Amino acid sequence: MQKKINDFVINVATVNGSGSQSANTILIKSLFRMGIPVGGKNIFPSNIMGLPTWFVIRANKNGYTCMKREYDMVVAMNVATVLDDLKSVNPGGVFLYNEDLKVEASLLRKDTLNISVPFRKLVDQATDQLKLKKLLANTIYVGILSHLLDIDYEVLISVIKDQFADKAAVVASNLKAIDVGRAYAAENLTDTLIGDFPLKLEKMNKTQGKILIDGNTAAGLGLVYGGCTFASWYPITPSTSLVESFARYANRYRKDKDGKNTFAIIQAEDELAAICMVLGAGWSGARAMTATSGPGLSLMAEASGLSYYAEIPTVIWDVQRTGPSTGLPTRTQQADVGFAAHLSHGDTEHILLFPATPEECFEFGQTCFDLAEKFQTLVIVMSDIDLGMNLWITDEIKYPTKPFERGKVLREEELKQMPQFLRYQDKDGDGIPYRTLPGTHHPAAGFLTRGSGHNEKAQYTENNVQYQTVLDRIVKKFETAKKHVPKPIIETQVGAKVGIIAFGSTHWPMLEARDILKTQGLATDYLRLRAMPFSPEVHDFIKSHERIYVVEQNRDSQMLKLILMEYPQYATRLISIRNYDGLPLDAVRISEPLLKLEKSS
Amino acid sequence: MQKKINDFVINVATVNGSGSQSANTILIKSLFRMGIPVGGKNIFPSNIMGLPTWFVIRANKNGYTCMKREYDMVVAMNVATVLDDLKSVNPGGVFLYNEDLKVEASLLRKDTLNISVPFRKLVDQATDQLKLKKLLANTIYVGILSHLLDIDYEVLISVIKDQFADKAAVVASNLKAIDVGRAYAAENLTDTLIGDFPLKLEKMNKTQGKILIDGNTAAGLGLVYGGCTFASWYPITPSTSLVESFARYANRYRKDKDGKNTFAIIQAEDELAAICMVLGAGWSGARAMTATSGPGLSLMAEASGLSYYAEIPTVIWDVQRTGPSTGLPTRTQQADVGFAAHLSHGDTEHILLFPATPEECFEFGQTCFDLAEKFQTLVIVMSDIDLGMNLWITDEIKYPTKPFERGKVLREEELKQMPQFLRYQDKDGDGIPYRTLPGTHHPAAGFLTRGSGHNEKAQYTENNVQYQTVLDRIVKKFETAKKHVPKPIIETQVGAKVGIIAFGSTHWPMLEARDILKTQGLATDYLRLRAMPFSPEVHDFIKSHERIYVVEQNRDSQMLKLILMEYPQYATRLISIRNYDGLPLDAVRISEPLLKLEKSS
Amino acid sequence: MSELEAKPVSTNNKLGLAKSDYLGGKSTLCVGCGHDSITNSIISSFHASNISPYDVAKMSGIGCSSKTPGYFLSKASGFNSIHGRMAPVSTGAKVANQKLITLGISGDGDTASIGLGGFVHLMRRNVPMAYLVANNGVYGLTKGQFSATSEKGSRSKAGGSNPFSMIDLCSLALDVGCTFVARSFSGDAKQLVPLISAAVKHNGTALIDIISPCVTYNNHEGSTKSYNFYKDHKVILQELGLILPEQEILADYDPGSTTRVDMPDGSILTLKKLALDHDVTNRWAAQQLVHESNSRGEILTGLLYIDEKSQNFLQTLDLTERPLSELGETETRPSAQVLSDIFKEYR
Amino acid sequence: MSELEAKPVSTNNKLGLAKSDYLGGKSTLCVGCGHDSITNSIISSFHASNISPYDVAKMSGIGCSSKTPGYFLSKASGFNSIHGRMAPVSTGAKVANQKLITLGISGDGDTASIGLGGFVHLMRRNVPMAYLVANNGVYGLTKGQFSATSEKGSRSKAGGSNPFSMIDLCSLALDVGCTFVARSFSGDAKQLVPLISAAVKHNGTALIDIISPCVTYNNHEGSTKSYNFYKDHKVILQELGLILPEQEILADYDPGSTTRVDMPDGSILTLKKLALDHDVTNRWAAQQLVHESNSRGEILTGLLYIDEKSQNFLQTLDLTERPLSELGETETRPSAQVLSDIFKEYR
Ligand SMILES: Cc1ncc(C[n+]2csc(CCOP(=O)(O)OP(=O)(O)O)c2C)c(N)n1
Ligand SMILES: Cc1ncc(C[n+]2csc(CCOP(=O)(O)OP(=O)(O)O)c2C)c(N)n1
Ligand code: SF4
Ligand code: SF4
Ligand SMILES: [Mg+2]
Ligand SMILES: [Mg+2]
Repeated sequence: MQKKINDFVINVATVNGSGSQSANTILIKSLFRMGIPVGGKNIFPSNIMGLPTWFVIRANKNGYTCMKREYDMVVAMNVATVLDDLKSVNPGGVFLYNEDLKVEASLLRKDTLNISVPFRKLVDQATDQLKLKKLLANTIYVGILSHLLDIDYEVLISVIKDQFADKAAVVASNLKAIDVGRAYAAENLTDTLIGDFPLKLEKMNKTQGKILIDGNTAAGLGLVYGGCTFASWYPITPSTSLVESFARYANRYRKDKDGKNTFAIIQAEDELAAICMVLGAGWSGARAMTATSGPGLSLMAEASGLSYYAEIPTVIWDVQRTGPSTGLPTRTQQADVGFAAHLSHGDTEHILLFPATPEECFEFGQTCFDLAEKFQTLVIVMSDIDLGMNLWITDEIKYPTKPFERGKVLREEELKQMPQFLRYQDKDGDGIPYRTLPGTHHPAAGFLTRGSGHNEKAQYTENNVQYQTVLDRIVKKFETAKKHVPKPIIETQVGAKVGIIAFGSTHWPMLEARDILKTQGLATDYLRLRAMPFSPEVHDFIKSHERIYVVEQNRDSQMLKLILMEYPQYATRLISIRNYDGLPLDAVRISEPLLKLEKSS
Repeated sequence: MQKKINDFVINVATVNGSGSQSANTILIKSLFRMGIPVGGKNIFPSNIMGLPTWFVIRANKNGYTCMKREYDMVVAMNVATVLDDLKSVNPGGVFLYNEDLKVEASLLRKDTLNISVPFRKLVDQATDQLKLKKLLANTIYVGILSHLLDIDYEVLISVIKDQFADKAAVVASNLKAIDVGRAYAAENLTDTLIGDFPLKLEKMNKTQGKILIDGNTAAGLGLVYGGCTFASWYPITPSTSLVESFARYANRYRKDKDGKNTFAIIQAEDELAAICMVLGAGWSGARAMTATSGPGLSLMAEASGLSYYAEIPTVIWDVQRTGPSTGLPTRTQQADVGFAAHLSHGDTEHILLFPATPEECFEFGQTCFDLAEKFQTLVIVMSDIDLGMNLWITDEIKYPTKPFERGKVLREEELKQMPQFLRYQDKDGDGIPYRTLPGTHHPAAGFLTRGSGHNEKAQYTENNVQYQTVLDRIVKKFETAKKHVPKPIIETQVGAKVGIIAFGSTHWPMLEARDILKTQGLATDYLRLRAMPFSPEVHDFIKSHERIYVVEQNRDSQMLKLILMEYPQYATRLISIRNYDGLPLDAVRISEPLLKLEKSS
Repeated sequence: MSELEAKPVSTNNKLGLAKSDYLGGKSTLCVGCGHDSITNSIISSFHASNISPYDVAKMSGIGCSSKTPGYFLSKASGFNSIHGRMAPVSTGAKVANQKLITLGISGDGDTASIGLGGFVHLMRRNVPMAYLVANNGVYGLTKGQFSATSEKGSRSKAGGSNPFSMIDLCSLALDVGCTFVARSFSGDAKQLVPLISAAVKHNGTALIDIISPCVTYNNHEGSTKSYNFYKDHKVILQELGLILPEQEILADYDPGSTTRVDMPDGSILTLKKLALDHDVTNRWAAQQLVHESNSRGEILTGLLYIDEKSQNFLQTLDLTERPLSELGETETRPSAQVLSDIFKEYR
Repeated sequence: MSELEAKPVSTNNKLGLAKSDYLGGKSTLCVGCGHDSITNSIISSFHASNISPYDVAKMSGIGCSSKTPGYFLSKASGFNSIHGRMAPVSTGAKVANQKLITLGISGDGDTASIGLGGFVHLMRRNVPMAYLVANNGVYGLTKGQFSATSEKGSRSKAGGSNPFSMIDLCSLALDVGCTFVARSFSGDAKQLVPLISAAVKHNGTALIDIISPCVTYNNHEGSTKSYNFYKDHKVILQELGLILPEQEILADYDPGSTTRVDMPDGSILTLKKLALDHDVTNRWAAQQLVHESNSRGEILTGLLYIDEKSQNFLQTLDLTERPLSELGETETRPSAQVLSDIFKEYR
């Protein structure tokens, strides 16, 4: 049998709280350091200890590292899911399971290579310390896999040493466990004893200049470099790790010469407070943000309208999870986009950004403030769990050199030159008014910001004409914004008549799906949305394709509808492809329905 | 000069808190009792005392009683707005102003009949009591108008007596003031002295079998008759008077034989609590509602998603005001519809009802619960200030005889007959599951309601297939709902190629606008939406017209977009007409743009 | 749960139900989590109090603590609502069906941060329900951030020190008019079981602030909500007993050292003085006691305050006897005559 | 406003500003509304304290009370935000620019109902700002519903009686760690002006709960927040004085009857005993005092508690000296080297 080399998927099924995460990180990092493109999906429960969790590692020499739901190998360590896990193995794949789970032999499949490992015994060899046993069982499967798959031993050791950098004892016990696993495998899991092992890794050089990082970590770093000085948030999965990343790096690298902080991070009492603190800080002139997920976004609705109407720079990072309501807090979806676009009662509109890669998460860490301050409005960055919390290979991020855009802020000096200052006037014809910050020492600077009706002078009004003048100007401001938000990225193929629009974490399976489609003879052009309001390029793309597939991760075709509202003239060209079951999107869930729809079109 | 008889608009400009409201009510009621179709618009400030307020009375023999912004007469009692008020009079109209405002004669218009009245002097004649003086100034202008316009004296007296029913002293002082006004007018405001007075009222019989009522009062009554047993709300203009109406009538007519209440009304600590109380009560099985306006609706977003996903009967009455944010709390708009339709993060959808008349406000007082309980979901009734707080002529409401629909609730007896009960299963193929209420004495009855992932058995799940099964069934439920929500009302004209869609308070100016259009040679068909999701009739209407004008009171064409999302195939037929300056919509703001658009089409 | 499962459940209560009839699903909390002990005490209390699970509404918000309604009384209905909203959801549920015996369990994050407004206003209204807070000083489910009930200066697992004033739920409850205020410890079933039983019988809102250690995020040295800290700093105010109406007055009830409180259903709550003299009917004395005890670094547990004479929310609302949820056209729709009378006003 | 406009504004303060430089727009509140008197006292205080209006941030929520920032210090910036959110908006504004002298004015509805959570957590954090509540016991702007600060049993204009426990903002503030707690009356400028001045100087959150009658909805017989009720039930705790750093110690300062509190800017707050002995540095004594006084049916006004030694929120955050709002690339963007160092972790 031909072995699959550098092209397979392993799913490790464990119990959460058992410490498997660090073992899985060792596995995936080892592959990365071997130069093999790799991706990791952490399918974890909304719970602290005892519920099923899976870690899916995909090695792919061609660089397809997104989700793939067909597993070439399953490592089954969880008695609660072992039978389902068994079913999830590809025919011809490997089912390696813990002997202690006592899977009845009769239940084992004929079309898989079944490997039973006596973990308890092996753990006893690896350590005497009771409290380490559970943990080291995980390291032992790493050892076994490293042997079976041919993970470079040097690399593996280096990863373990780096992982537990300061703790020599931990390194030692893990190395011991690795060796126990490897020794067991070498002795008992040879091809002669168990049959041909079908998977194999080989060193490559495809990860040079790259890093393996999740979107939330990159976003936190991006905020550090993007000049974020104020973050207020209420803990909620999966946004917490974004703020934690900002906190970690800010605490290290954002001290002034006296060791004082050039940032503030506030754990608010709820999301209503979190967004209101950001509004206050934005009003004072800081680059301020909050991070949240669905339920928190809902709670921010009222204040979002205030940001829009009083024109206060505000930033929300919404790391989307599966809704509605509490939903599946640890599963992914892109189902807040419709709600976010017009968050709040009344006529409102917000700038949305859609990062698709950790690199873009980093970049948008500055872009979000540049846009919020330039347009004096709310910017919502729409990430999701797949992007935010899973490990992605990304080019090492370039050092940002773009200066901050702080928008039209009038200081004392400028005010002195001006005959008058009207806070909500369209002075420049671009719909963007000027603002002053509190604390400005000039008689014209002060005004009372409010969410109630106001005229161009920022005075309270109930007058219908004055009210409408301000509201209409804001429309103009958003027209201007179309030309300044990040443009979509368009990739074409020769002869393509079909266009595809997608955004966010859908990007990665899309790359693979388009290659599949091409193999099947279907050339496609691809527009990746990066922002709303849509830039003119989106229009041109739709105009120039007969059929447009809008691929997204929600039930109700939310993005398709947003596109429809902007370009009703092309309504009949738009076709929806969706996945919304909470698992990260994979390529076949795009290519198969698309091909089917193409055939019937 | 020909007098305008039973067809003119009077605007009374006063200061709020001065007690003009009761004077204006006397005026409008008198016209009503004279059998003349009449409508009243209270354009009041978001303030308790001292800001400008206007009351616009329109008498129209043809029954057009909606807003008209061209005033045939202005009564100017407010020094702050007197010059603007002067501008607002139609050429040839009457400008009656308080002499004490000291309007410079040079500022008076040549093309209006200007009448100056020495109110202070007259008040002194009417009363010695200092604290009555301010109030009675208003009654005096009623007296003057009654003479000038020929208001039936008997009728006027009867109205005043009814208005101050229990208070003989108040009746007396008001009658005195009326007489002072009438006497002054009779003596000083004769045609010979001031010139031809151009307006005149004559008795008709067009208000028989009708009542004059605002939508909020009718809604409160409708809730009483609709079986509402639970109302929880947080005060907010303009929803407060709706709850007050419910409270007033419930306290009178909803006592059991021991004088105990068959209802509960709770002033909540905020809107988050209000909606959550309703959810709790709906879960327990009560017909429960809350009322609010824009900012409150925003605060209800999170819980709305819980209602949707956990499938709990819930009702919100959203009396819309001008947004965004705090906006103009006492001005009207229909700008929450887009937000309300998919309120909450994640994939959600709600049933919306759009009452257009006080009669319908009453009717929907039952319909909202029938639908909420039948479909186990959130129903949002979208009223607005114009409908809710202004006075409308409406047919006397028929006594409701339709039984309450309580939906698929399983009691102990039914459970006994069933092999099993699965809370979230589609047993009947209509997408509507069965529910039990807490307190049901049967072993199968109990389950844990939750907004987190659940399977058909109502068990917690993170399983992608089980999760999606439930979410997809809800889509089916809403498909079923399309056939059960109130159907649109369609009015056709011979030869019409143009269709118009509108909803809510837009209905009244629409009637007038269509007549104007017809006079101008344009026949139109008209569909008045009464609910979302849209029933099949909406589709058929759109399909059968070349151009569809969607008329609504918001900036962003929100309803047009909702229609677009449902029927993208007709995208290019939909044309938007909007008014959103906060004032009640009038006919010419529909007919003029429509004609213009027709000409260019 | 394992503890319970191990015990032979032999004795049936007055309803003929075994303790096993009060169990719930298997807990998915961490092994050793204080919340599981609260679950056990709830089971014991409801069994001992002869309450039919069918009559119970189990309410919660979101958090590890709010998951517990899944782990007891599986025959009862429950509502695991949204974060911080247990109080209003429960208010609605109870008012709509006053017959429901309403037991709420919330976390310190759920109650003292996002849910603070609802919590306070529930107590102001005196909605009849038992409100249990499983107080671990952290947000367990979101992995261990400090909550507002953490003491100033207490240490996080990562080593940080909490710089903010603590919200003492008992003191706060006393301040805003709560009519039953107690503190307990999740592991002290002897105290907790009668407290829960009394709370459920109480004529209004009954708060029990239960210190309930989070073994995963807040059970370390420097935490003031750990098992060890409790052990070293506990002061138990009274020995509690609950005598059901059908039971004989127990022999060892000594009026000298023991106070009795008559509960609305005829039960008697007995309080045998242990640590200190304290009059449980004196609200402000109770509040001072809490402050003093806190300032000595103690964890004072027991019944702090009780008032069985106050007017509860259902009484305030003056509700008809049948649950509102059961009212139909007959009870709620006034006559046609009434309607036409009403319209006279509008002509 | 009319009162002020009538007075000749002659004396300039240290900044050379006349009192008229501290005026705002014309009030649109009801004639006689207590809130307008608060406005006047704010104007007097800021003028007397030599604060430049340019340095001030005027914060509020929504309500009649929250409109007042429009009526004073029109040269200052202000933020009339949304209902119940003054506390978090102010927190953000102050943290982002610590140089702003932050004065918040809210209503009892704004603070004790919808804004309760934010109010409590602001005090827990000890955000430096003066937090004034214009407390009239009703929702003025929505036409007179009871608020949560209404006394149990107090009567509405329509005749109803409030059945719910009152939230006493001072007692609550003391309970959750507020470091400056005072009660006053809108009409008592003599007390209110120095209190506001001290609150603004205070090293943390300073609450002043100001009874401020609503003449339109809560000034009738049976109201406990009316002008008459105040007049008949007032007890004034101290006579307050504020000595600015540059002023001489006043001659009549008698250490026997007068306590002094040193404010962070070198000013001295003097408290001359009037009604009772009270140690303003004893938190729990202050709380008891409030309870006792309440139970006697009094309205006790004065400074109840002050602590100038606590750590405020800016100190907790350990902020750089320049306002965060002023930091640009130079101050916030770490080097390229740092970035590539960081990435080592991710390989
Ligand atoms: C609106 C909203 N915000 C945030 C969250 C995330 N969240 C879930 S549980 C929790 C805190 C739980 O803390 P606590 O109530 O103390 O319960 P514990 O887990 O400690 O028992 C938070 C913040 C949420 N579910 N909903
Ligand atoms: C979210 C929201 N809910 C309700 C309202 C309506 N509202 C405006 S002011 C107010 C209460 C004001 O009471 P208070 O704070 O005591 O101020 P007062 O008018 O008495 O000075 C309410 C409920 C609102 N503006 N926003
Ligand atoms: S994380 Fe803490 S609170 Fe949550 S289950 Fe584990 S021990 Fe309990
Ligand atoms: S209603 Fe009351 S609070 Fe509002 S302005 Fe008038 S007196 Fe003041
Ligand atoms: Mg907790
Ligand atoms: Mg108030």
